[in-house]
Amino acid sequence: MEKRNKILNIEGIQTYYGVSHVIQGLSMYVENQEAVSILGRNGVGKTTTLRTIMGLTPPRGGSIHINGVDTTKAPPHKISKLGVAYVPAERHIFPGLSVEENLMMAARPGKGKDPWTLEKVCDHFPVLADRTKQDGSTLSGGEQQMLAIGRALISNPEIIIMDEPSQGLSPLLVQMITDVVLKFCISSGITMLIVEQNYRMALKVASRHYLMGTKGKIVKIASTKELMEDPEIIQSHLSV
Amino acid sequence: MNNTTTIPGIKKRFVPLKIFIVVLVFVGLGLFPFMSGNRFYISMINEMMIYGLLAMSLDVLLGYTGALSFMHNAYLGISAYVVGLFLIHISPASLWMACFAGIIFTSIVALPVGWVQVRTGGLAFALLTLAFGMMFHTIVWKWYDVTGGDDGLMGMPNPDITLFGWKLGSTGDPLAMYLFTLVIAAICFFLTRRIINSPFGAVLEAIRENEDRASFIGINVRRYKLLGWMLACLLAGISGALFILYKGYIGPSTMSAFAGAGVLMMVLLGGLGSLWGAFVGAAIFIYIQDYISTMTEHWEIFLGLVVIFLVLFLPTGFVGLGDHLKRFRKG
Amino acid sequence: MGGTIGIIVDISLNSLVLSGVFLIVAIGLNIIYGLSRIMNMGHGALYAVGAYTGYTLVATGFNYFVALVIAPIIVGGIGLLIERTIIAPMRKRSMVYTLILTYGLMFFLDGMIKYVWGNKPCFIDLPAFMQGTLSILGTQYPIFRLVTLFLIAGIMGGLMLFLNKTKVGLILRASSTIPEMVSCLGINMSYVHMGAFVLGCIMAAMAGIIAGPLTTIDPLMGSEMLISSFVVIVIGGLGSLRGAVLAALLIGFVQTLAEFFITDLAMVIVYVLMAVILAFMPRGILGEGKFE
Amino acid sequence: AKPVKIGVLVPLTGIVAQGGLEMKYGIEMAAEEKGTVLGRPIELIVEDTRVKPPVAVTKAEKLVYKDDCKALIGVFSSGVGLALSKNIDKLNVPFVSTHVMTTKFYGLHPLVFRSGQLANDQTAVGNVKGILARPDLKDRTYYVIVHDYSWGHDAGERFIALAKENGIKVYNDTYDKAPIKTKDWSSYISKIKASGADGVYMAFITNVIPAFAKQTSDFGLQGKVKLVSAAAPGPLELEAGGEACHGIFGASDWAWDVDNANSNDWEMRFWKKFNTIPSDAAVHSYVGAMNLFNAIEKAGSTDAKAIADALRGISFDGPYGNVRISAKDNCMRNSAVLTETMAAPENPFGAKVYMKVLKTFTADELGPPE
Amino acid sequence: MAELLYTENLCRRFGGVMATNKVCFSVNDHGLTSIIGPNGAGKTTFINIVTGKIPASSGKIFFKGNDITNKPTHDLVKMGICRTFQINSIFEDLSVFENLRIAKQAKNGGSLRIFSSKQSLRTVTEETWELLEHLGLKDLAIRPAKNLAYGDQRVLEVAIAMAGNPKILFLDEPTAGMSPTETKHISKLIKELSKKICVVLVEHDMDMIMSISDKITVLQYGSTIAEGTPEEIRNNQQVREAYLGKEE
Ligand SMILES: Nc1ncnc2c1ncn2[C@@H]1O[C@H](COP(=O)(O)OP(=O)(O)OP(=O)(O)O)[C@@H](O)[C@H]1O
Ligand SMILES: Nc1ncnc2c1ncn2[C@@H]1O[C@H](COP(=O)(O)OP(=O)(O)OP(=O)(O)O)[C@@H](O)[C@H]1O
Ligand SMILES: [Mg+2]
Ligand SMILES: [Mg+2]
Repeated sequence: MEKRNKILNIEGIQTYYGVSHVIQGLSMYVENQEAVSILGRNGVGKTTTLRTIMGLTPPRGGSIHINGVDTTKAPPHKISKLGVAYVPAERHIFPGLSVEENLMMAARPGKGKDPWTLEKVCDHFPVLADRTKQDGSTLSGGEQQMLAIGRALISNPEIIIMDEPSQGLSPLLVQMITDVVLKFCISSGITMLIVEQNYRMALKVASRHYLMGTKGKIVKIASTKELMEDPEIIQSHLSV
Repeated sequence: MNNTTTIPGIKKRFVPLKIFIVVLVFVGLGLFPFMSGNRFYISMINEMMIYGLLAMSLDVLLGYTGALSFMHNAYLGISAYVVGLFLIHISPASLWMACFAGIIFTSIVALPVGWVQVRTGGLAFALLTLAFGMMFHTIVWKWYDVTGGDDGLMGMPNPDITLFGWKLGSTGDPLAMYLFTLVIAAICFFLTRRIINSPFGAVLEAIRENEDRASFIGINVRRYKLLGWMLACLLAGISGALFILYKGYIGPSTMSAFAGAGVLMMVLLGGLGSLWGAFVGAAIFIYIQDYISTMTEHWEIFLGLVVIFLVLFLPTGFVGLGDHLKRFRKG
Repeated sequence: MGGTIGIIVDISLNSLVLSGVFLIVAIGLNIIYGLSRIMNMGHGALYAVGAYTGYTLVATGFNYFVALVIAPIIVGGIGLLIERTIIAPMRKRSMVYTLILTYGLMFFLDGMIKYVWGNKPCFIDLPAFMQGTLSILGTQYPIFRLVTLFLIAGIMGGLMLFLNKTKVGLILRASSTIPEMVSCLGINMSYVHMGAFVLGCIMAAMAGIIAGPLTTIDPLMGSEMLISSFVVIVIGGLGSLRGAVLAALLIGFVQTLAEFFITDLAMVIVYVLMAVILAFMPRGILGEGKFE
Repeated sequence: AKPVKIGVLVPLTGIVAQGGLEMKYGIEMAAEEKGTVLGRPIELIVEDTRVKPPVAVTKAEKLVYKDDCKALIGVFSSGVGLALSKNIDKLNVPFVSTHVMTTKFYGLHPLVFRSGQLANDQTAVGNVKGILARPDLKDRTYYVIVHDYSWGHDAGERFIALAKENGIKVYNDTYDKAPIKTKDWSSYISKIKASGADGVYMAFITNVIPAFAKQTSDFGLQGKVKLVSAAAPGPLELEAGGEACHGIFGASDWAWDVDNANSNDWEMRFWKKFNTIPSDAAVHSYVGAMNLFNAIEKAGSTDAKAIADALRGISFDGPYGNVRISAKDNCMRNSAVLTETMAAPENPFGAKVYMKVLKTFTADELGPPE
Repeated sequence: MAELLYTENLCRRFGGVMATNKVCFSVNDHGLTSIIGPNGAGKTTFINIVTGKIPASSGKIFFKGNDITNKPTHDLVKMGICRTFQINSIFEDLSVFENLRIAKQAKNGGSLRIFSSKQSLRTVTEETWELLEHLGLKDLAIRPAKNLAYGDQRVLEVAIAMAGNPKILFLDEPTAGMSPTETKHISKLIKELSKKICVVLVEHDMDMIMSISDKITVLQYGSTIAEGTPEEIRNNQQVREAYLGKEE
């Protein structure tokens, strides 16, 4: 097994929206080819954490390193170029662009032997293959979610960060997306950081979990095994 | 103004101070002509008050219904024409009747554009108002027999300003006109303040915040937006009546689209969303424009620079420093 | 002189030329708006600057076609300067402020034009082959106006190719909707904004040089064109390029016809038409406009 | 001694800015040459009217109330002139308009004077007489097109009435009114082409005339359709238009081709001072200013009524020859010249196009009778 | 018992897609009816038509026996048909209190008073405080709505709809993006509400749906494919295939 290094390392970040101090000193890391989840109640700052990593709301304190590069103050497009792909909770499919165009926007040549291309994405998401010419914004919620994930994959990233990929999806689709995430991403060596409300899904996908309390404070770090064995951990740490 | 922190039962403590200052300014302005005899400054302040009133109505429009209009001065113009025509052709002495006619007529003329406004809104409407402004400008320009075309309306009589038998003076007398303008502007100011803090004002605010949601709490959005529009145009009508009584003249250039942008600039200079800021903005704008254009024939360069500078470095306007900004419109 | 057919040809060609100029100015405005959500009130002034720059180049001995290339580059440079210094800091601020800021820019540029070139109108001298008239179906039509038509068609064709066949077009359409996500895909939005503004300025300048020989170059040419192009992009639907093409044709034809047949009320007709269209099709003739 | 302040109201921005600048030059030149009145220096305070009546009124108030100007001079458009006249009671200073051409100025107000450019009635007389005297122009049919504002309407109406009286054919009795902003004249030119008229009577703001001429020439109409103008084309614009502007015919108050000692001398003084081709706007503003200064001198005080009384009937021997402000209606009786633009002979101003003087009218020929 | 609201063959077409296809749906004056179905089944579209956001292509809607098809939204709200949105739709810059106060005011009337103060509408103010208290939003009353955490915004979204004293309330995925704890809180609230008025709930959270619904309607491709109690739906083969998937 190759030596694992901290591909994403966050130390003591402080993030503000205007004057409100939302993340007060969060530290966490993700190792290479690891899948990590952040769990927490509404409004604790999970989305903000992802946005901070992505450079959308740069922190005022602390530091972020991606693959050893200091990205604390870097703008989103620089971070994206380091191989980070973002799947926002709102999905942010570009309206007016067809499914294919949405994918092409993000496409970037991959290094590995079997990089993600338009064909490969369509192979894995047959629903999208049927609709390449349809306006992305008229897709149903679940289809949009697949498109958002596909768009992240086609840029051949090293890290994917996902915000609530199961939100608003029917049970059938949640299963499907879990499968996709499990099968394709993890097996193809992409590192994942995922925020979820659907704990069942999070446990299936990730191996390590950060339980987040108010203001982005990490109240507990646990492995999937621990949480499986003792479901009370989540209860005790995440309810008021 | 700042409704977001209004809690019933808790009085806003700064209110008395604000009222005190406003009353002080009012009294100060009232005494001014008796202290300084220079008619130029009396005239200039008079103009500032009239444009202040116009800017305030635009502020209401922008801040409370989210309609950005480059043609607000057109309503000033229309009202001025009607008041003028009434005095010239119908009854040279009926000041109040003339003003009433002007204001009512303005509101009626405002209806069709308001109708378009509630259906488009936003930037599209803003750009449209430039063209609508040009349309009114062109019509007034073309309608030679009635408006006097580009010569403007001539031969305005100077009726007496009377109220319940008490006579202030003739509109031709700068001092009487000054005091008259001051009183009317003050009344409009307080009434407008009242209105925006009324349940009606709250509805407008809700619509500005989120039109969709507003209709889903049972508000007839288009109707209220139209009412807001009419209200603002009515205020513009009042300023128009004052304008012609004071200048004794109105011509199409007062109504041009680019003059309309000037009014918008007054609002922003003063600080969007604070009614009295509009008056400050008007005063500053009129003074700066007058000052710079006297200084150099290349005044456009300097006016442009001043505007750019102010927008870049004084984002909240002169009185809005530190105040949180009312957003023009939700994206 | 010229029968009915001649008149029809005259009117059609006049309309096309007018539409073409409207179109190029409006498209420039639309591109900036589409990408950056900035409505540039100074666009008309930049159009005038383009025309004047072209005039100066031709007057100092450059060929008209050389000027057609160089002047837009110069104006593009000016646009770059403007974007970096005053537009970029405004990006996060609400629309109304950029409107007023660029309104100030318009004043500034108009003033500068008068300072540099004076008040007197100028005319661009055309190369010999473009002078004179051509007889078409019984009417004499100026050759350069015909050349102008081809130029406009060429510019529009090139622009459409550029936008449709390159990723730039995709970025353009995407950025107008969710800029944040575009930057998350590794695209530097700051460059996109800059590029859009510069491209818009280049279009304005090109329109200026094309319109120069058609009309007079004077300090006021910009402000009138600005309002016409606003009418075009609003009727076409804000941000819609296809809509702008249709709207430009519509306005060009209506204005020309109205000037021909009911001279006195020509402009009133154009404005009323605009009001009627907008009242019933608030998103423009193609229904593609964006509300902001 | 304390200077006598004179308020100069001219448009320095907007469509007629060039004309406004030339007016300013003329007045400045007069003030400099006159030097002092009543033993006091003359101080000019210049304000930009932007050709907007309300702005002009505000500026006039500023000039009179704040700067204490004793008289107002200048003003380009009729609208501005009339708006000022409307307020002249309040302002209570004499106002000498040097460029307003509307006939409404005759006997308008005791404090309001017109001294300068030909009024519309005078131009029409000059043009009709000129056309009748030329066999190649007399039998043409004229298409009348004017700028859509009161001067244009007035000029169009007066020409049509007079032309009909004298048997000159007019194609359109309801003359075309083109918006002042018109830049692209192609629709109008197509209309002229379609009408079959072989003459155009145009009442355009002076600096637009060359643009119109150039565009008619583009459409191949130069020479075929004769352009007769109600106002003298701007000389700088004529230069810019070049050969396309040859052949514009019309009456105006002055052109540098006028050959008399006063005029020739004045031209050179102007050229040396401003290094720009002397225009009629500069001349009539110069004359108007001289009239005003002389009147102040004559009045012996800066009292408004005294100056006004002195202005009535005053005469000045300048580039025009001797001209006089009528005591009856406060308006000047002008002399005039009939000109046609063509390639210029060798000249000190380096002009390539000039207005060749074909004929000179005396003030009495143009009227109106006193 | 007469139905409070029912639809007759309600259809809505988007281009070539029948987003709502001959839906016949009815509810009584109280109780909790859920609508479930795969993504894109037309649930939101259905709500949009019934609440007047978009017009129906064909078909009719009756409320208390009256035809209300294609009536303007604000009239429907006045009749007592309120809704929440799948994506938060609140008055962001207004305080939580003002958000609810304005909704109350719109319901109670008095909006045309232009010369009196807002505070003069006594009952509106009082009822607003009651509602805030009831929903546990009292502490947040003066916070601008946009600064609330997502979960609280969802509660506010429901609260605004409730302020209109609805007779029938449509909730479009009220718990989407909510943590399990908050979901529990809000489902209790909904259940309570449904004892007094009619609630129509759209959700993907099966645990919640199955535990609180009185009746479930399943949509697919715009058409109703099943209707019944939670138990019946759970055992319906077609529904399992189309929506629920294999239970783990
Ligand atoms: N644009 C904003 N301006 C001000 N405050 C904000 C903004 N966005 C979020 N917040 C606040 O920041 C805090 C953290 O928000 P964030 O969206 O990161 O929470 P979250 O953990 O992702 O919650 P959820 O599970 O509801 O998505 C919340 O209290 C929220 O109110
Ligand atoms: N404005 C529109 N234009 C075109 N198609 C639309 C439009 N709105 C909805 N649709 C289509 O109608 C169908 C039903 O959409 P709807 O939003 O009602 O689904 P839903 O059941 O609410 O799904 P979800 O559970 O994902 O929210 C979808 O296929 C969608 O693409
Ligand atoms: Mg979140
Ligand atoms: Mg939905």
